[in-house]
Amino acid sequence: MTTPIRKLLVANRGEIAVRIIRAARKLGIATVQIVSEADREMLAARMADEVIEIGPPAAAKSYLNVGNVLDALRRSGADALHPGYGFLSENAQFAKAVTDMGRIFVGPDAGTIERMGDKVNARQAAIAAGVPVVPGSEGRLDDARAALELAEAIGYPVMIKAAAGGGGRGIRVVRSAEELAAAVPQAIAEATAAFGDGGLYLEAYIENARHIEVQILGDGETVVHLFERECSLQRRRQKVWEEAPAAALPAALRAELCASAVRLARSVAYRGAGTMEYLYDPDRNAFYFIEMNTRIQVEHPVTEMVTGVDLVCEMLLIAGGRKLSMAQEDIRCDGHAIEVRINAEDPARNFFPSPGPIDRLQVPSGEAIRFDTGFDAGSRVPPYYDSLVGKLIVSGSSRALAIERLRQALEELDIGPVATTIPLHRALARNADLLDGNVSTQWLERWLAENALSS
Amino acid sequence: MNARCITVLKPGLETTVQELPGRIGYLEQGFPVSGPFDKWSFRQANLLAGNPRDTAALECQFLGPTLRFDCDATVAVTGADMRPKLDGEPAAMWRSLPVRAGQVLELAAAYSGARGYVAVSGGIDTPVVLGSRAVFHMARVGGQALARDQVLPLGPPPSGAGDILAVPEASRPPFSTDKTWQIEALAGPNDDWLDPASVEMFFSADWSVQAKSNRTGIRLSGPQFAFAGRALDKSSDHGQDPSNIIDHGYPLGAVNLAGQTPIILVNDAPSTGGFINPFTVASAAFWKLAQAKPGDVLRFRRIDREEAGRLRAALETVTSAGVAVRV
Amino acid sequence: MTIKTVEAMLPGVIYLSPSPDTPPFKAAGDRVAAGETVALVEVMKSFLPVEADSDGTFLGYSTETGSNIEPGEAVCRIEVAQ
Amino acid sequence: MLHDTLRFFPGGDRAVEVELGDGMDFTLNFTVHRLVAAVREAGIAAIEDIIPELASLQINYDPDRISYEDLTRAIAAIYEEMGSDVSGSLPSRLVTLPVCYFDEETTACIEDYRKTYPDKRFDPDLLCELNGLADRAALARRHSGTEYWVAALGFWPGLCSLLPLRPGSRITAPKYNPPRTWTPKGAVGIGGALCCVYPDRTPGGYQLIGRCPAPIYDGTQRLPAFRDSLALLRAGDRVRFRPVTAEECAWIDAEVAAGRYEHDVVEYQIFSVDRYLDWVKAHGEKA
Repeated sequence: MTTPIRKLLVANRGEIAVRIIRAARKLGIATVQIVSEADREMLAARMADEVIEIGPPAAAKSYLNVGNVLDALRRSGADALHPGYGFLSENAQFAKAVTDMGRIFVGPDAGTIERMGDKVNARQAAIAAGVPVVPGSEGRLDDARAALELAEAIGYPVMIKAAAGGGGRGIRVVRSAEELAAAVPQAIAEATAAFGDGGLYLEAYIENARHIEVQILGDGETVVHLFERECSLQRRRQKVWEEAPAAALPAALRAELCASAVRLARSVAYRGAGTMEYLYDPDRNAFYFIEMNTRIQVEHPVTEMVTGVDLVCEMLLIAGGRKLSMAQEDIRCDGHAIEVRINAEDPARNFFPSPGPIDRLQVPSGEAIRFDTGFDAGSRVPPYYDSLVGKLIVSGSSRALAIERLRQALEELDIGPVATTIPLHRALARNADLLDGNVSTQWLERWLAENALSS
Repeated sequence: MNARCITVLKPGLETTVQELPGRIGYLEQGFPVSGPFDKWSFRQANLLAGNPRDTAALECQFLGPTLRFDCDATVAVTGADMRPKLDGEPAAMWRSLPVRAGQVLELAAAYSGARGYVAVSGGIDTPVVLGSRAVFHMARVGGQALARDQVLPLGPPPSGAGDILAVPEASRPPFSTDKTWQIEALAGPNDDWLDPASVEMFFSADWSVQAKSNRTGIRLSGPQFAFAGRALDKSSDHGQDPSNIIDHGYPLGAVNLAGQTPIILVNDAPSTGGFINPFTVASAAFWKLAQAKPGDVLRFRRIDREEAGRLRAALETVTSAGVAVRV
Repeated sequence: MTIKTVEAMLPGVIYLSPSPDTPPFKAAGDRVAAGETVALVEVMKSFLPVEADSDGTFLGYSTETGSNIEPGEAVCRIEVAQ
Repeated sequence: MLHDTLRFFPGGDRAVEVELGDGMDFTLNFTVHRLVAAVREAGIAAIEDIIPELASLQINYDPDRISYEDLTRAIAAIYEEMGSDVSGSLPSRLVTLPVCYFDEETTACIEDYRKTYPDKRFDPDLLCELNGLADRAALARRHSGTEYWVAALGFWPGLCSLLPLRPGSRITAPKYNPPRTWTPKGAVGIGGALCCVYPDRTPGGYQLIGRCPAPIYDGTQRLPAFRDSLALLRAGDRVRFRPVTAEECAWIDAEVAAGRYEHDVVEYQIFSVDRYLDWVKAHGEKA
């Protein structure tokens, strides 16, 4: 396979930088790694063909500093830039600045990032493409009668929240018309006192929500899906454990879910790798689109494990102008894969970030085991960035076998003296609810509240 | 049986006893109203401790105190997150905490917000001065800020105390997460002393809270004001500066303009003086001023009296007894 | 050798010298003792000390005098001999 | 100068400023106090606090019991009924305060300020020059030769604004710029055309001429004069200053410290503005 890209600037750090460099090498592309002062010695910097330092440790002054990154791109002579995830990966102005310089931004164009990166716009696009969204009020509700009528139409339980609030503020769940009649005046008072605006939104409350997302690839004309992942195990909205495919999804619904993601991506002529995130409501047996990510995701390896497709290579090929090399019917989902995130956080101390030295890094090896990391023995986890040390990914012909393999691999995995979340994953891999696939997005926080972990 | 009291092991930063409605009826002799700065958090703390909502309790500022309970009691901590610990173990905020004699409640520095409240069943029973237990620390009216080893007497426990209650998150005051606060304010009494463009400017600019702010005033940094003819051409009795006016009463919440520095006059502010007050913060928005930290940005939203009334009614609802639910 | 960061406890305005016309509390290379004042935070017209929590060698300030600071933000770095 | 009608300026949702006129003179302030007395008399339950000031008053009210519109209508009606011609009488206590002119403590305070601001003229000298007085003795005579009207209290607990009642007794002075960081408790000062006694050790801006050893503020309510409040004076009282020697001043200090001092207060006097204005006319001057 060939691509017109000759030299690629890696505008990220840690494990995803390593992952991008590996994909670039496979395609014969030279690499330039940008580093902050704190990252001079990181693994990706040692692997890349060239290194450019772009500023002090603080991300705002280095990896998030648009001027410095663009300056590095200019100096490097690279003809393309891969933004990875996080940092500037979903910054539409940045993507535009890269293309304005005549370079390739590995991802969708700025217009698509802007449109699909905005939750409200993305929701509108989904509705237009016939993709279901969480049913709720279209605009503000200012009185109890309108709320009652709508709740009857949606079905209980429903959730009411302040129009002016944000971040989960002012949300209450009601299960009957009587409860709703009592709750609405109280919620209006709370919203008025808190925000000076008593307007409310009402929407279906999904009691046992599961987070399911669909991986898609598009070349601007054709769009394919690479099936779904489930990422219901979350702590403070951070995914902790991810699987492909989703264990609890009925087959008929899976086909419809994946088709809806393709439909939505096609409606915006999507180009690149992307992810449609959904909530699955097992009680209503329905799925609802919530948002789209216009970039590679941390958990992409589980999809790679079950489909055999190298997503980062595909991104680079599409960015280079190639059409998709595969048709939907070529893509198969075989077996089951699980990824767990190993973070430098101490689960015994309420996940306190614990940056520090990595003297020991023993990684299990073998068929169907993969460990993606940006560190090796002798490195330090710096305190300035996210705490991801590495991702352990295993697969098996069935979910049960994958879990069994994960359990063994976690026993062999040894990282220290820095504190990590390995003990959490060892405990989870033995948990009955998890083995039964009996979880929701609320499950992990509840479990953590009830179970003390020791490191 | 121990006396019902609390011993102050560490006083914190100007921790005071406050009570509602404050010192009413003495403004004409120069005594400020005082009382809790964030009434929302204060009342919810009392409800959780099983008290009537206006009972005397402690207001902590930026750095909380360490207190030893010399009797069994029900305690509640609300307001700024000072990460309370009971005998070294993290203790929950916004819910009733039963404590036993000898236990120690420790509050640290405020991570979110600026003012925390500690209510104890029975209330703090310091002497009433001019009708209130509220402390005006600067003039030592009603006592002064807590001191190490001070013993605070408690009132008799309320009947029916002992329920474990919590305030659901939706009913708590929402603290800014992006360092900006929307503050509802009304024009007047002296907006006619400013150039009309400066009146508009006040409601559109970003105003940053200075570190010199305290319970007497929230000092703001921001753009400059231009004055109206009335301020520039006046009798010498008013004083020389355009912002000078013949001494007059200062409304609570007034945005007082001394030269070019706006100071929002809050609970312990002077009752009168010789500077103009072009704007006044709505009474139901005071709690936000209490929780704004140095460097935070205030944006003022212009409202009328009718809307100020709706805000008061809403605040009344979220600080009424029904808001604390049994756990 | 480990490098320790001294963090602000309180929000406010940070001052790196005892008064406007005196030099900063510490300069790079100075010895620092645990409990020593390395900066002041102004809040509510009070000036509260920021104290070093261990003995060591002062490396430098991480903030500028007169700027706003939040609890948990870095004030300075100290190299601690173990 | 009185306005033709009252002017109302809302101060947020719980206060209203009622402006009667523009200027700083006795007749205007007397009308303010008559209106305050009449409003009190009317017994409007929703009123929580009234602050009489020089040319205006502020009313704090409970807006959930009375609307701004109803309140201002009621105040206007009371004013209408009262009539704006300056006549009538008010109960007014006469309080005599000892003052030790040019005492050590205030002198030390001025010197302390002059260490930082050496150009600051010594306060009594500045006052003599600005008011055409030959020497300090003349300044003390002018200051103590009149009764003062307690026009308002505010800014700090017990801090009073005193207007001289005797024509020709006016002493005027600019305020400190910048203000002092401290002032001795009991210091007597002049600023603009007003006189004040500092109730406590506070910052301040008036020019200092002496010290009053009899407290006008008692945070502990120890002395008998403070039975009802921590502050001695109320608006509408009258004050007279009695010069005392340093020796007598020290004796009063000791009596105060021992908790024995009894203030010289004549209760239940009635101040008749008609008779006062006649008296002023007889002195050939306008009040």
